[in-house]
Amino acid sequence: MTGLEAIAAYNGWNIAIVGISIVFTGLTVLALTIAQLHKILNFLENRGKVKQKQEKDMPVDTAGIILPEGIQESARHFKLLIDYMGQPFSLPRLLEFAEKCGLNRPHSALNDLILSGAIEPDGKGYYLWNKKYPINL
Amino acid sequence: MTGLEAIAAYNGWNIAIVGISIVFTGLTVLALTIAQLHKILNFLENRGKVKQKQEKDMPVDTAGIILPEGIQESARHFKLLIDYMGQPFSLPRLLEFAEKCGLNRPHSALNDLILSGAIEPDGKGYYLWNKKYPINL
Amino acid sequence: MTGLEAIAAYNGWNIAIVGISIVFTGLTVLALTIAQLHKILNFLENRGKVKQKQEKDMPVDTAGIILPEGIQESARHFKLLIDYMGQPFSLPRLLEFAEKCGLNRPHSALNDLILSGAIEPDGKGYYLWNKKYPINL
Amino acid sequence: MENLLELLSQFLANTGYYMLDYRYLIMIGIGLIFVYLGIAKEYEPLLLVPIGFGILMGNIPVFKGLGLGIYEDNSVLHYLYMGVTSGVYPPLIFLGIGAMTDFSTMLARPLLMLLGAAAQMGIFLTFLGALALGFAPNEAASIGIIGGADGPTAIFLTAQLAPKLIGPIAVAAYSYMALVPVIQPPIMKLLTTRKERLIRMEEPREVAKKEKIIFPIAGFLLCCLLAPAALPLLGMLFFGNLLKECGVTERLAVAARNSVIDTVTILLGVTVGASTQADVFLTGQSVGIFVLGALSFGVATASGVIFAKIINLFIREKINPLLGAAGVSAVPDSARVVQHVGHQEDPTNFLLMHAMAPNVSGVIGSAIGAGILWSFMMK
Amino acid sequence: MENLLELLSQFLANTGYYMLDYRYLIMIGIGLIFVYLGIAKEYEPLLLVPIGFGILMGNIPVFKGLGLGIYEDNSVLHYLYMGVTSGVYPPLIFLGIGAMTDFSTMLARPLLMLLGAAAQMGIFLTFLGALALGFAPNEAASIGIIGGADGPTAIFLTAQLAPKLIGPIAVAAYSYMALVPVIQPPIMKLLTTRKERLIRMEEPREVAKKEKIIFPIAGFLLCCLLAPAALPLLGMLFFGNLLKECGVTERLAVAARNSVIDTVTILLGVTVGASTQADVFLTGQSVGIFVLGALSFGVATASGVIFAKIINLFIREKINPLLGAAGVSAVPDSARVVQHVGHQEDPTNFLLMHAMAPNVSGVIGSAIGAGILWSFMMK
Amino acid sequence: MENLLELLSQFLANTGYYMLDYRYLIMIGIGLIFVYLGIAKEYEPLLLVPIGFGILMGNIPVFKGLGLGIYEDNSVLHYLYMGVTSGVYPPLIFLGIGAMTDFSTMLARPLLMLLGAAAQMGIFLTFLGALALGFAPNEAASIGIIGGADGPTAIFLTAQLAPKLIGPIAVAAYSYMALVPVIQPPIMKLLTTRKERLIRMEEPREVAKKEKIIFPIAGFLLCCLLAPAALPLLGMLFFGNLLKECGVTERLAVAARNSVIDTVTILLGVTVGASTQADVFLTGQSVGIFVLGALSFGVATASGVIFAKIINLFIREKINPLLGAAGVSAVPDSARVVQHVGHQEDPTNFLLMHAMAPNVSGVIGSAIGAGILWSFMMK
Ligand code: NA
Ligand code: NA
Ligand code: NA
Repeated sequence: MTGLEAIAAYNGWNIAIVGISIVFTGLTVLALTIAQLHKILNFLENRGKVKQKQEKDMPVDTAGIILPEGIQESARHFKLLIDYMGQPFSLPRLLEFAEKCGLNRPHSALNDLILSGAIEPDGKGYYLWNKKYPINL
Repeated sequence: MTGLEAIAAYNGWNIAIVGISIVFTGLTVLALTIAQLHKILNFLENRGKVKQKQEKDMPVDTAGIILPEGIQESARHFKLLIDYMGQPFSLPRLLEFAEKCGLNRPHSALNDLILSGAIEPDGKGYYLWNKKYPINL
Repeated sequence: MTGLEAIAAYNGWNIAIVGISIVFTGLTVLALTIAQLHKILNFLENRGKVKQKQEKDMPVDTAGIILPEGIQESARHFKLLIDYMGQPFSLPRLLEFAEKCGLNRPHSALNDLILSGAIEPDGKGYYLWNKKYPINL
Repeated sequence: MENLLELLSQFLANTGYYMLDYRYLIMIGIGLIFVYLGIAKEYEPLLLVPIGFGILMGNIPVFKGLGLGIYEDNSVLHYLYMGVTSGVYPPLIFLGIGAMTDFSTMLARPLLMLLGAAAQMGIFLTFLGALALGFAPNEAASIGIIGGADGPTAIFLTAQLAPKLIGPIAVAAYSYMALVPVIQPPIMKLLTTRKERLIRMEEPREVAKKEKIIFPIAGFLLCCLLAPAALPLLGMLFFGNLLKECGVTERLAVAARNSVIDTVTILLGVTVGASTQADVFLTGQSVGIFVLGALSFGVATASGVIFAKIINLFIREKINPLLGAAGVSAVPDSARVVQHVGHQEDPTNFLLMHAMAPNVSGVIGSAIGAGILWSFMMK
Repeated sequence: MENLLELLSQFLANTGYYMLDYRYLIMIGIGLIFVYLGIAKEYEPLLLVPIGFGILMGNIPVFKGLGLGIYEDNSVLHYLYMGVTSGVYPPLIFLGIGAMTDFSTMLARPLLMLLGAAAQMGIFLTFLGALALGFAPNEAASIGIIGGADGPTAIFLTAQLAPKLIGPIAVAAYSYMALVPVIQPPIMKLLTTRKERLIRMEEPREVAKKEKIIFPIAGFLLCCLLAPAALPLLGMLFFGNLLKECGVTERLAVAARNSVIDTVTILLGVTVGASTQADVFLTGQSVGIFVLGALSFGVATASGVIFAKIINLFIREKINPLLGAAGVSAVPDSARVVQHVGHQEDPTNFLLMHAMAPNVSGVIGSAIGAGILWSFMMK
Repeated sequence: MENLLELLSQFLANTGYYMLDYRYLIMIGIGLIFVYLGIAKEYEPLLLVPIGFGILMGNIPVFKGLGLGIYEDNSVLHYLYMGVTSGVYPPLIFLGIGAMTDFSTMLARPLLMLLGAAAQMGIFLTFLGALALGFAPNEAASIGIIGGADGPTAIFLTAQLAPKLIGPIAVAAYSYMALVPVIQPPIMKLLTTRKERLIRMEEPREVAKKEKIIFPIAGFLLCCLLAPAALPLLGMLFFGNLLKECGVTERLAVAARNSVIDTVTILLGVTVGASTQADVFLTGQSVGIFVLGALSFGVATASGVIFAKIINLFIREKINPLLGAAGVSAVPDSARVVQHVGHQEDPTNFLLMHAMAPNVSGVIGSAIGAGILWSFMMK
């Protein structure tokens, strides 16, 4: 069987019409959702920004505390690793990294950094680099 | 069954002789083909070189055009990426790269480079770095 | 069946007791072995150190021979690769690397280094960098 | 001595040289053309080179019984081909594509997604054409999907519906995808005026990280609830994209878009190529498939462009209708073609980024299309 | 025209939207929670994101027959799930874990290994609890292993003993592993005095390269001769570690801890997630499993801490009993929790490195435990 | 209480310690030697370490029924071993080898390829020897291929012809490959004069990029049309090389020569090692195989060297006959040995690069040899 006859016999026209309609429906619904999503997120974010702004207005106590000389070097190394891993980071992963990279005595170096406050817990089990210690890499 | 008797019974001698002969045949044919291939390619290339030489004799209009200051920086970045990808390169891949590498506003920077002629279409849908713009990286 | 009855019926108490005992046995045996291992290795190493020390006492004939100018550059390149591969290294692997890294004429450069003695066979088919040629990278 | 000659002649009778006939030579020629196009012309080299070499591997004439041919049960090629026939390779490729695709431009201007829907007309019209040429419905559906211009989708659907046609359909699909720079421009120019081709698009807005994270989840739920049969492909596509965008699973995304997709691309390419064994491939059906394939790319391109012009009737900030051609997917080649054609009219008009929106939505569209056809054929 | 509407309504009746019922919605909700916890809270993201998305994929309601659901013979998900049911994925993950784990701190102070043994009490008490709740012995053993706090081990044993429970057990195990920072601290504080929590540990000695090389070989022989059923897991763990430490197979170790483990993690996560299809997952059994799972983590933590205190009765240089909590494995989260709790009492006390010793020995301990349970159940 | 002791004694009776007998101890000893040679001596560590550890894993005595042993149907090792028995792993390794091999020196001086052919004499003479020792023809063919000095080829052919012998043949092949620096030098010195060993080779010409691209295609067609049974191995080898050389599929070549080959090397090594389970391995046959294997390496080396001397009778610019020894493949160890022996005579003679030519052609030669033997055995 060939030609229009075959198309009709196998319900071709209907399949094609229903098919393309569904493709359009699917992508249209997706497009509308995305457009709405954007607006909703914008709305939520604007509310968030107001809050953030208020926080930003608070004075930052001191910019650029200077680290004790002995750990300047290792601070620089660790900062590099942390930038690579992203923040907040987990200590064990940082140590693993540090060891892999062959840093000198990573354990105690890290200890120093925590003691000196350059690395701070974020309160949820992770750690952050204290922004008061700007390290120029 | 063991010994010469076994070898004879299983047609060993013939298999061994035919076998090693075919190995030799195979590698000999391959060796001859390679040797010929070299000559053929050399012949074709020499013809090509004559043409190229003629082209080379044409004066190159100017070596080292200077890019507008504003895009020097991004030119350097893109040149790096392009060297990495090899030429000719495809624009979408370059943009993808640029974004991944965190370049500033890759879209419009690339636009500038195309406008200024630093990146040129090769006529087949790909692009080339215009050699008149030597970037020292 | 539930409750203590089920536990008894399926021999639960015994399984639990035997189970946890074996876990403890396993890790205890492992812990003891590790502790012994450390001592044994320490003992062997101390014996080794005595020997090494004797060797160390022998005078090193000259520190820092200067390489002919022409191969200084390639020596630096190869040293980099060697440090990366670890010593002793195999020549084919080094050449492969060198080629991949796009070094200039790696074959003859390596030849020069061997001739000049900067790279020495270790007597077992592998090669070492002669420590008399300190390369500052 | 007699024995020796007998053994030798027996061996020679089993060499490929002896068994070679014109059909194998044709196929080896096709394989060489694929390899040539991939290497010298750089047309989709990551696909044409493996498929081309696979065609060579599948068309060395071999004696049956050892387990060498791809259609013999215990051959290595057969085992590797199982990833195709079981449908496993294409979703893994989609996983990798998801992990390397940036949907930003699409998210920035969702309207352009409709162009990716329109271009799927090619699928359904080709399906009708294949029915008209006398193909059975399941075969017709597989042929139609060539119009989706998406290799893994075509292979996936064909493996489900008409496994015997995997070779010709895959070869047709990849051939035309490679030829996109040849097929599309004349159609695009024919259907647009110079003025239309000069339309400039606004720079897309920046898309927030959160949008990018939520998109693959929402997109997955919406699409797969509508067309569940698209789940293996779209599920993996959106999953890969989530791994990429969420920011905390970078190492998984790296694996997906490197070792996974590259390994599967090698295996899929070489086995799909090898499945074109001359006796299976050189049939009248294959000719029909190639004719319909060319048609489908043409129809898809035209549909995209025309639909863009229709949209323009209703909106104020006009869309450059060339973008419609990017809806056929063939990522990123058809987007590149759009850029190229637009560039010819106005060297300062930069359409590429905008073309990525219909381009990637075309991938989603053809996966949905494949799902629909699959479910209709199984009734 | 009638026909058209019929086809359309037939299609609609097969969409996920139509077939969706409350059970699927619950599961989709759970999937979204997993994804949320993984991304926003960064709780074990490498596992929660794939499993969460897998839950979504497994709970799009699909019509039977096409081969879409994970429990249909010829579906893509089914093929990928074979790596779970055959038990192949977990050992490959252990290969990668071995190739990334540094056993130094454990080698430096082998005494701490016993804490990793003590925490396995959780396994066996939970086993008893499950029996008491009316689970069959093979199911009870699989539930018990949740207390091992080790995902691949739990999945491996369950695949061998009670394949139907893979979904709930895996979800329970990973949920509680993600919740380790919530579950453990109160128990740890309850069972220790402030003075104990302030105990400082000596810096561990340096471990020689040779020790690190010999350890995986000796460890393998000792553990697997004792509990041969732990061979698939421990064999691969120690093998991976040997590749890492021996210094001459670096490229194999790199492959094991990158492409192998990442690829398998993706596939394991997504298929284990998809195996939670609502009709299989939402049962009374699952509730029991979750209750017992919470219990097992509590028991394991308590056992570790108490055992540390018992050891302290016999030795002069006291161990900080918080370290006992790290014995439940859940690498490296429970070690992190120990550091965190210790840090709260004394910000200059740095317990993390010390906690790694019971942490990794806990992995070995639970693999041995799994081997023992397996062999007891097959009698 | 009685019950408890019973359970305990039952468990103890199933430990490896209890079931250990002298055969397992021998095998564990062999495994430790392999690991030692790999790590301490750096003899082919990428192979000896995985195989050695695999021998350990295969020779922990286990009780039947759980599915632990490699020869039990549902064990993890069995599933991973399928890549060996199906013949899939070796071609994948060849894919990676192709993607890392540089055929330049061979292309520069094709004459040296004949040395790679000559060294394959070892295969066929060993085949005769094995027949004479009473092995069946299919076994004899598998043993012969040890003389090819190419691990994957030997494993591939043995899996097709005599799967039971995979363990001993693989162990023999890799043992002797590791011992190449011990076996070859005396033979090389015995068969050459000092004058011959001092011959210097000309620097090879530079090879054009096009030659390198065309070579894998032409080489594939020529070799596989001649010996179709070599297709799985040579097809993948040349395919990998094309991916490497063509310049436009770099990411596929990277995948082939990194994650693919490394992953497969791990799995092949460990399962081939484990297949040496004591009861299967410690037989009279294995002794015969080891004797014949040593013989075959000797014959192969001698054939290569002598053939080089024969060639020298006909050409003006003499070949250094040491190069003949590199024809046994064992890439790159035998090439290194040539360099080493040449270097001993004249520290300024640098033969390594030249030795790579017969070395890589030896790989092609032994794959052809394997194809021939395979097709002869299936008659
Ligand atoms: Na499409
Ligand atoms: Na544990
Ligand atoms: Na060989």
